Amino acid sequence: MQSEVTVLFAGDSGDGIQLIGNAFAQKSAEAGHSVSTFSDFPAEIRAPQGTVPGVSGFKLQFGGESVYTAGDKADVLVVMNAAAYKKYAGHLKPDGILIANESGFDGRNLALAGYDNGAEPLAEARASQRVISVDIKKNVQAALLELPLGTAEKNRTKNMYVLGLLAWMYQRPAQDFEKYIQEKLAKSKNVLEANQMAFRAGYGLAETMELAAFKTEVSRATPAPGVYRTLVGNQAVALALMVAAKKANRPLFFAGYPITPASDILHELARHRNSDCLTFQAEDEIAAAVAALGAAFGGSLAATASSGPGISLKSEALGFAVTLELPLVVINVQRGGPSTGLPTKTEQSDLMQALYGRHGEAQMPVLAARSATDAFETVFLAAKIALEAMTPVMVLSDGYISNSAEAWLIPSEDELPSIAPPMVDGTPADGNPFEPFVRDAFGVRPWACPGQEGLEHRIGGLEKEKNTGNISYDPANHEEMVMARAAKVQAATRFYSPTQTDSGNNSGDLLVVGWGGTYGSIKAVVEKLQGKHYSIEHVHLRHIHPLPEDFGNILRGFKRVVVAELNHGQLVNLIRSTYLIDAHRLTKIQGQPFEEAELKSALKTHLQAIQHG
Amino acid sequence: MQSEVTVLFAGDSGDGIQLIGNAFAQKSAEAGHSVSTFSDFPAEIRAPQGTVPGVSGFKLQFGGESVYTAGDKADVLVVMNAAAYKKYAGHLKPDGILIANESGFDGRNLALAGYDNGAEPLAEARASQRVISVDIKKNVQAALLELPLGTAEKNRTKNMYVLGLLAWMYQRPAQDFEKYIQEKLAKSKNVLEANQMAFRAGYGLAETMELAAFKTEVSRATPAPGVYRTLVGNQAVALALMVAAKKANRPLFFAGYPITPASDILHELARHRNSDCLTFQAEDEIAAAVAALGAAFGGSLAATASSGPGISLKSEALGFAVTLELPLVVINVQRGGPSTGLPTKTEQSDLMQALYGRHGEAQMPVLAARSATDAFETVFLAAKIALEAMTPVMVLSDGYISNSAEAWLIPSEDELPSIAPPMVDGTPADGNPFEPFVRDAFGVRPWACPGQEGLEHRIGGLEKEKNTGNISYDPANHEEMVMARAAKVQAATRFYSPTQTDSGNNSGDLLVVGWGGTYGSIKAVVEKLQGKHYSIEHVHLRHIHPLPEDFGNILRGFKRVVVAELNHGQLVNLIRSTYLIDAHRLTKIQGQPFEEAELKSALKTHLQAIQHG
Amino acid sequence: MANPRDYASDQEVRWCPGCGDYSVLKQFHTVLAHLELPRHKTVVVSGIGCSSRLPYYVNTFGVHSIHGRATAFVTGLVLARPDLDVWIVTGDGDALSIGGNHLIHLLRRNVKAPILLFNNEIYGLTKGQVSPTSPEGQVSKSSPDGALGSPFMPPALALGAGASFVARAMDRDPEHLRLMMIRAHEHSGSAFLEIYQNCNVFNDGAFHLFTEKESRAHHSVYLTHGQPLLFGIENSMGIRLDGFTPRTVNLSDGYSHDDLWIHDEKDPIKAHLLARMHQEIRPFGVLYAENRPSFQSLAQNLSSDKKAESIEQLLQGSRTWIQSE
Amino acid sequence: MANPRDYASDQEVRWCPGCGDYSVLKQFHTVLAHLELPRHKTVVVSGIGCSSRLPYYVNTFGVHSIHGRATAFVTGLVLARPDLDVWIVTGDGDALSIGGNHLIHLLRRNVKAPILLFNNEIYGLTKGQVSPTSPEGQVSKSSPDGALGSPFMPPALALGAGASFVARAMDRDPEHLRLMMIRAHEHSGSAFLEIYQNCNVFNDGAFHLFTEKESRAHHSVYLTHGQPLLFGIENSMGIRLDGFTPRTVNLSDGYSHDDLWIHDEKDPIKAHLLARMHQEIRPFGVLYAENRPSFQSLAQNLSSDKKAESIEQLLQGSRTWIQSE
Ligand SMILES: Cc1ncc(C[n+]2csc(CCOP(=O)(O)OP(=O)(O)O)c2C)c(N)n1
Ligand SMILES: Cc1ncc(C[n+]2csc(CCOP(=O)(O)OP(=O)(O)O)c2C)c(N)n1
Ligand code: SF4
Ligand code: SF4
Ligand SMILES: [Mg+2]
Ligand SMILES: [Mg+2]
Repeated sequence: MQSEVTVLFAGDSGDGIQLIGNAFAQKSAEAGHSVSTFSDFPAEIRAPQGTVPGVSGFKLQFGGESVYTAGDKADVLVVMNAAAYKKYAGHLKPDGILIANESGFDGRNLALAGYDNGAEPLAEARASQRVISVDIKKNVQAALLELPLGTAEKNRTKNMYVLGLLAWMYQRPAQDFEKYIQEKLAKSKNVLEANQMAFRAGYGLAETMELAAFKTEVSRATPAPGVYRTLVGNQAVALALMVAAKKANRPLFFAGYPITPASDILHELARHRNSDCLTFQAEDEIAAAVAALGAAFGGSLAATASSGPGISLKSEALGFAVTLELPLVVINVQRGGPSTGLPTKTEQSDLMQALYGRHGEAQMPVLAARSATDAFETVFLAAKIALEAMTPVMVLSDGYISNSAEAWLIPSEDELPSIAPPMVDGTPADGNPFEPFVRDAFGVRPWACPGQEGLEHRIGGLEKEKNTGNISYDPANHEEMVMARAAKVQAATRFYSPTQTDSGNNSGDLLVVGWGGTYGSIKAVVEKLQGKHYSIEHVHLRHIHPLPEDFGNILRGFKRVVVAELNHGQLVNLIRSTYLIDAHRLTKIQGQPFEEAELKSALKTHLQAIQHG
Repeated sequence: MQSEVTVLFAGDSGDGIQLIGNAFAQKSAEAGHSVSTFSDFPAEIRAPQGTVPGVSGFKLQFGGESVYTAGDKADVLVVMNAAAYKKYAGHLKPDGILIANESGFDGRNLALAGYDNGAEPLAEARASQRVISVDIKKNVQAALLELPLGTAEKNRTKNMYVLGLLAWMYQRPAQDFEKYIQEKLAKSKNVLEANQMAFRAGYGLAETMELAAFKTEVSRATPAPGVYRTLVGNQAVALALMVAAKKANRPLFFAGYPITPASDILHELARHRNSDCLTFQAEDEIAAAVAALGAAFGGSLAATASSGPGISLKSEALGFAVTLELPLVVINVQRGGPSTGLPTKTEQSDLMQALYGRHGEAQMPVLAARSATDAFETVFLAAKIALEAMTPVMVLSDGYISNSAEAWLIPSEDELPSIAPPMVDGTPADGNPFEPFVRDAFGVRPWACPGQEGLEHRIGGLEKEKNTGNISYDPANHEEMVMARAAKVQAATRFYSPTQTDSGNNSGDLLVVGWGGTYGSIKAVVEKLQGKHYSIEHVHLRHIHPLPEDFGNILRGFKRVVVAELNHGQLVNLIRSTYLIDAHRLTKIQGQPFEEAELKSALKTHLQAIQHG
Repeated sequence: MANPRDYASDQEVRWCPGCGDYSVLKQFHTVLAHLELPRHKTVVVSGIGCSSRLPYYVNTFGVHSIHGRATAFVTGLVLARPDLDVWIVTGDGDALSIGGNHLIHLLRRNVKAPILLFNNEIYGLTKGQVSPTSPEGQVSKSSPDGALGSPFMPPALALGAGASFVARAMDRDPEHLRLMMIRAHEHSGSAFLEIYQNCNVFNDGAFHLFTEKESRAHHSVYLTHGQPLLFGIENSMGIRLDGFTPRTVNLSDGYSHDDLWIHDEKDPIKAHLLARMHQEIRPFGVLYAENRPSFQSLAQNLSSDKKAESIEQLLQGSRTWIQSE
Repeated sequence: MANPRDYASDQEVRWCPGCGDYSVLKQFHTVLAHLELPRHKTVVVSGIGCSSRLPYYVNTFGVHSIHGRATAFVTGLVLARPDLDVWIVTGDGDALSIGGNHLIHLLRRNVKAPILLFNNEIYGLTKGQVSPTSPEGQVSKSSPDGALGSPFMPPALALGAGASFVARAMDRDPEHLRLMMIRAHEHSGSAFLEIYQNCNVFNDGAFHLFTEKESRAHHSVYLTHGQPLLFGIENSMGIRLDGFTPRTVNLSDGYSHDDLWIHDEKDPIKAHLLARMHQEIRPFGVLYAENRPSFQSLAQNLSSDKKAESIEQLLQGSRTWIQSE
C-alpha cells in the first residue's frame, strides 16, 4: 500500500491531457482519495504541434490524508510524444514508471522535439526506469476500426486509451469512467462511442499486457461524510460571489476584462448569467472596475477580477472605491511579473501592491486564498466584509490556485454565514437631508441606493465632510476622514476566526509563515519534518490586512520565524515592520510552486541554525 | 532688529495676491534675506468673488539664516477683503499687524464673506491688534485719476498699493520695485504706468501716515557670494530635466497630462520647447508614460510628471519600464489623497505607492526633493541614475514644494556632475546579433537605439532571457532576471553622497527623520530645540529606495527615532522593517505643512519620554 | 411642470462669474422639472472638470467620479439598474481626452443615457491647457507656440463610434438647449449632446461666432427634421447639397426651400456631412437619431429568460458524489 | 528588391498552425524587402495579442509593448525620432478595446505610421472572448448567450476620429495585402489598415464570405481610385449610388461602368459610405486618403525655428542677482 502517488500526464496541447487529468482526479476523489492537481499550460499561443513549447502537462497526487500538493517528482509519467518526454523526463522519480506513446517518438516527432538525429530517448530511459511503451495510435485505430470516423478523429481518442490504462493500474471500476466520459461527451454519439471504446481498449490492454507488476494500491483518506463536488480555483471564486450575493440579498454584478489566468472567473459567471448575476466584459480593466463601482452605487454586490497588468490599471479606480466607501470585491489572480511577465505561471509578487498600490492613504482589507476550495471561503468572507464594512476588498489568488481542482464538502446554505449590508430603510426624520457618511459603531457608513426616496445624495472623489459627505477642504476634517476610513478597515478583524497553526502549537523553534497558494507545499513539508521530531510549525495567513490581532502572539512564541513566499520577500517586510521581529525570508521567483525537496532543505538549514545558535 | 518676519497676503483670487507675494519675496531675497514662501490657492474653480472659498493667500518669511519655512503665525497680515480676513484672522499673531483694505469691508463684502448683518470685524480686531486700515480703492482711484483707464482697470492696481506700503515698512528702495514692475508688465504702457503709480501711492502713504511705528528692521542672512536666481519648485524640476539632458548629450522628451499641482512642469518645459526639448501633452497619463518610454527607446532622456490620480494610472506603464530597463524620470507632485482628494493641498501619502505600486517584483529608485532648490539637485540626480543605471526613477515632490520659491545660488556648468549613459557604439563582433541584456559590472544593460546599424533588437514586457533579451519562460532565468533587476537598483547607492544630519551629530537622544517638503519645518524646530540644549538631531532623506548604506548606523546612534511625515505613517514602516528599530510615527494628514508649534510640542513629548524612560 | 428650484441642491455653486456652465445648469434644472423626473430615480454622473461639478448642484442622486470615467460608471450602473434615469455630465477633456475610450464604447453599445458634453475647447479646472477640441494653433499654457494636430469634431467621432443620437446646442440659447436635453432624454439609447460652453476665464469667446446675438444668425444653422437648412437674418440663407458637397446659398438669389437640403435626422450619411461642417457655419440641433435597442434592454432580454439559481443549486453544481461514513 | 528572408528574425514563429497571422507576417517581410527599408532605421511596435507577437519575427528594431499602448509608444518614439520608419502592429482587442483612446488620438493627430490592425473579431491570445468587432450575438467564452451591442466598424471609427488614410485588406489575398501595406507606408500620416485575419482556432471562418475563393468575388469589392465599384464573377456586378444609398446592380441588366459609383479615395463622405458597408458586401482597398501634415512634421516645424538654449542660459534664466562677499 502506497500512501500517495504522483502521476504526471504530458502531451501536445491538442492531446486532451487536461481532460484526462481532470477525469482521473475526479474519479480519484470520488474513490475517497485526497487529491491535489496542478496544470502546466504552454505559454499563451499554441506553438507548433510536437514541439516542446507546445507541451501541456497535468500533475496530480492522490492518496491518504497527507496529500496537500500535486506532488514533486512523479511516480508515473505519461508522455504522448517526444517533446513531452523532453520537457518532463527530469520530473520522474529515478525508479518511476514511464508510460510512453511509441507513435509520438517517430523520427518526425523526435526532430520536432529537438532531439538529434538518431537519438533514442526511450532506450535511454529503459536503462534506468520502468518503461511501458505502447503504440497508442496504432492501438486506437485498431480498436476503432469499425467506427464511421476519420483517422484524425480517431486519433483524438488516444488520451482515453491512456486513461483506461491508468484506471486499470489503480484498480478503478471501468464503468465509473465510462459514465464520466458519457456525461462529458454526451453531445456527439459517434465521438462518445469512440472515446469509450478507446478507454476500454486501454483498460483491456493493461489487463492483457499483464501490467500486474505495476498495479498499485494506494491509501485512501477518510474524508468527512457528506456530499462532495470538485472545485477548480477560478470556479470557486465565481461560486462564492454568486452565493454571497444571494446571502446578502443583493444582485451580483461582475465586470471583467479577459486576462490569463483570471479570465475563467468571467467565463464561469457568464455561464450562470441571469437577472441576479450580471456579467459585463468591459473595454478595459479601468472600465471594469469603474463599472463595478457604478453597480455598487446602484446596490449590487459588485466584483471585478484580473491579474497583474489589469490590477495595476485599476489602481486609480480602487482608490476611488476607498473614498466612496462602497462595497467592491477585487480578485487578483497573480501571475509572474513584472509587466506582461510570465502570463501562465504562478507567483505571489503582488502582495505589496495589494496593500499599497494606490495614491493617498487608501487602505482596504486584503485576503489571500490558499487553495481552490479555500478560495470559496475566502471570497465569500471578502464579500461579507465588503458589504458589511462598506469597503473595497482585495482577494489574492494565483495561477496555481486558479487551475487546480480539489474535492469540496458542499456546505449547506445555513452553514454559510449571513451577510447583512447596512442598507438604509426609511427616510431621515423631519425632512432633513440624508447624511451618507454618518458612521455606525464600527465606522461603517450606510448604503442608500438610487430609487430610495428621500435618500438622494451626492458622492465623489474629493474629500468629504464627515456625516454629510459634501465636499470639504477643511484640514481637520481631512485628517478625521483619513483616520475614520483607516479605523473602519482596521475593525475588519471582527470578521476573523482565530488564527490557527496547522498542529495547534503556539510555540517552538521554527514557525513557517505562508500565505496563498503555497499552503499545500508548506504544510506537507512541515508535517514531514514534525514527523522527524523537529520543533517546527506552520501558520498560513488568510488575512494580510489588517493582520489578525492574535498573530503577534503566535509569532513571538517561536525562536525563529521564516516567511515562505513565491516572490522576492513581501509579507516578510510587513511582519518585520509590524512586529519588529527578525523574520527571515524564504523565497522562490521561478513562476513555479515550491517543491517539497527544496523547501525541506531550506527549512532544515533554519532548524539547524536554531540548534546551533 | 527682528531675526525674521512672516507676512501673509490675502485677498480675492482676482486681487493679484500671488504677484505681489512673489515680488516681495524676490526683492527680499535680493536684499540678502533668507526667504521662504507658501502659496495657498483656493480650491480649483474660482468661487464667486468676495467669498471665503475664493480667497487666495501668499505667506512668506524672510530674515536671517534660520528661515527655513514660510513661518507659522504671521507678524503682518494683509487682507484685501472681509473674506480674506475671515479665512486668515486666526493666522495672525496676537500682537501682529493687520493691514486691511477698508473698501473690502463694506456691507456687500461682509455679506459675501458670510458675516452677520452689523458685524464689524475690523473694530473687533482693533481691540487686540494693531490695525492699519486704508481705503485702498479710493486711494488708487485718486492716485490714477489722470490716467486713461477704466475704473475696473485702475482697481486692479490695488495690490501694487499694498506692495508699496510693505516696501516702505521694510525699508526697501522704491526704485528696485519699480524696475521689477516694469519688467513684469512691460507689455502695456498704460497698465505699467498705473501699477507704478499705485505702488508709489502706497509707498507714499506709508510715509505720510507716519507708519514709522511699524517700520521694522529685519536680519539678513549672509548667503554665499555668487549669482542667484529664484527657483519655484516645479520650475526647478523642469530646469533640472533640461540641464541633465544636455549634460548627458541626449534630447529631452517630456510627456504630461495636466493635473494640479504638477501641470506647471509641463508649462515651463513647453515654454522652452525646441528640438532638444520636446513636450507632449498626451491624451491621458498612461499615454504620457508610454509615449515617454517610446522616446526613451529612441534615445531621449524621457520624463513624465503627474500627481496622485495620474501616477496611479501610470502603474502598469512603470512596471513595463522596469522590465524594459529603459531610463525614465517620473515625477510625482503629491497632493492630498486618496482619489481626487484635496487637489490643491500638500501631502506625502504616495511614498508606499512609489515603492510598491506596481505588480510583480518591480523596483525602481525613489528619491524625494526637500525644497524648491533641492528639487533641482534631486531631479538632476534622478536623471543621472535613470540614464546611467538604465532604470525608471521616481521623484517625489509635493504641493508645497511645487509652488514655493527659494533663492538659488546658480551652479556653473562644470560644477554639475557629468552624465554618461551606456550608449553602445560600434556593432557586435563577427556579425553576432546584438545582445541588449548583457550587463556591466553594476548590472546595467547597454542602450542601443534605432538608427544604429547592427544593433537591431526586440524587447518587450514578457520575461526576457538573460543577455539576449529573447522571450524566456525558463524558471531559473526568471529568478535570475528578477534578482538582476533588483541588484541593479540596489547598486544605485553608488550615486549617493554620504547621509548627513543637520548639525553633524550621529548620536544623541532623539533623531527626527524626515523626507520631502517638510524639510524646513523640521529643521527649524530641531534647531530651536537644540538651542534649548535638547539632545535632538534631524536627518532628511533624499533616497527612499534603495536606502543609503550609512543610514542604519545613524539611526542606531540615537535613543529614539521619530519619523515625521504628512501622511498616516509610511517611511516609518520602511525603516522599521529594514532596521528592526522601533521608530515612532509623527504624522499630520491635513493637507497642510507642519506648523512649528505642533511639531515642537510633539518632539518635546518624545524628548521627555526619553528622559523619563 | 415641477419647480426647477426643487432640483437645486443646497450646495453653493462655484464656477467663475460669467461661466457658461451656469446656463447649462439652469436649463438642466428646468428640464428635470419639466419632465417631472422623480428625484430619487434620477442619477447625475460626471467625471472631473469644472463642468463635472454639476452633480453637486442637483438635488437628485449624484456621483462626481474620476477623470474620464463617468461613462464607464454609468455603464455599470444602468446594467445593474435599468430602472433609473441616468445622466452623464462631462467636459471636452473629460470625455474626449482621457475618457475617449469609454465614450466610444458606450456609444457603440448604445447605453441609454443622455451625455451632456460641455465643450469649451479648453481645460478649465486645471487652468487652461489645450483639449482635443481646441483648434489647431491654439495658444495655451501647455501650447505656448500653438496646439498641434487636428482637433476632434465631436459629432463626427460619435457617429464613427456608432452613436445612435448626436446633437449640438449652446449655453447661450437656453430654449434650444432645453429642447435638446429633452430630446436626448427621450432617446432610446446613448444620446450624445455637445454643448458649446464659454469658459470666459481661459478661452473666452471660443464660440462667439455661433453664440452671440451679432453673429449667431450668420453662422449657426438650426436643424429641424423635415425642414430645410436655413440661417441668416430672417432665414435669408440656406444650404443646398451639390452632390455630396453642402453649398451656402442666398434665398434672394431665387432659391426656394425645395432647392435646399431638407434635414433628415435619420440619414446617417447626411449626419456625417453635418458633423463635418466644422468651419464658420455649423449646425445646431439633432444631427442624427436612430432607434436601436439600448444596451441595458438587450442585457435585460438576455437575462430575463434565464432562471435564477437557488443557493442550493449553485452550491451543488452539476456533479456531486457522496462520501458515506 | 532585397530578400524577404533578411527581414526574418531567428525566433521560432509560434502561432497556431493555419493561423492567418502567418500570411500577414510573410507579406510584411516581403514588403520590407520590396521597399528595401534599412533594418536599423525600421521599428515595429505592437501591443499584446497573438498578432502583437509579430515584432519578434522581424529582424529590425522591435517593441512588444503592453496591451493597447503601441499607439502611445509610437507617438512618443516618432516625436523624438522623426527620422525612423515606424510600423504599428495590433489586434482588434488591442487597438479597439483597451487601446481605443490612444488610437483615435493618434489618428486625429495624424502621427505618421502605418497601423496594421489584425482583425479576427475575437481575442485569440486569451483563448476566445468577444472583441469590439465581434458581430452582435457572437457566442464566445465570455458571451455564452451571444455578444450584446453593435460592434465597431473600424474604418468608420477611424474616419470619425479624423484618420487621413483608411484601407482594408485580408490575409487571404497576399498580393493585395502587400499593395495596401505599401500604400500605408507611403502615406504622409497615420495609415489605418484593417486586415481581415482568420483565427482558425477561436473564430474560424469569420470572414470566409469575403476571403475564400468560392465566395470572395460575390462579397468583396476591390476599390481602385478613379475606377467604378465592381465585383462578382468577372466583375459582372457593380455598385451605383442612388443619392446617398449604394445599390448593387448587375451589369448584364444594361448598366455601364459610367453608371456606377466611381471610387474617389479623396472624398471623405463617400469614404463614410464605404466604411458603413458592413453587411454582406464589403469594400477592400484604400477607402480614404487625404494629405495632411503629419504630427511629427508639425512638431518639427514648431521646434525648428527655436534655438536650443545652452546649459548656461538655462541655469541663469531670465532674472538673476549678485550677492557679493
Ligand atoms: C486622472 C486625472 N488626471 C488629471 C486630472 C486633472 N484634471 C482635472 S479636470 C481636467 C480637465 C478638465 O477639462 P474638461 O473636461 O474640458 O473640463 P472643464 O474644466 O473644461 O469643464 C484635468 C486634466 C485628474 N483630476 N485626474
Ligand atoms: C492590461 C492587460 N489586460 C489584459 C491582457 C490580456 N490580453 C492579452 S492579449 C488580449 C486580447 C488580444 O486580442 P487581440 O488584440 O484581438 O489580439 P489577437 O490575439 O486576437 O491577435 C488580452 C485581453 C493583458 N495582457 N494586459
Ligand atoms: S475656469 Fe472656465 S469653465 Fe471653469 S468655471 Fe471658470 S469660466 Fe467656467
Ligand atoms: S489563437 Fe487564433 S489568432 Fe492566435 S495564433 Fe491561434 S489561430 Fe492565430
Ligand atoms: Mg473643457
Ligand atoms: Mg483579435
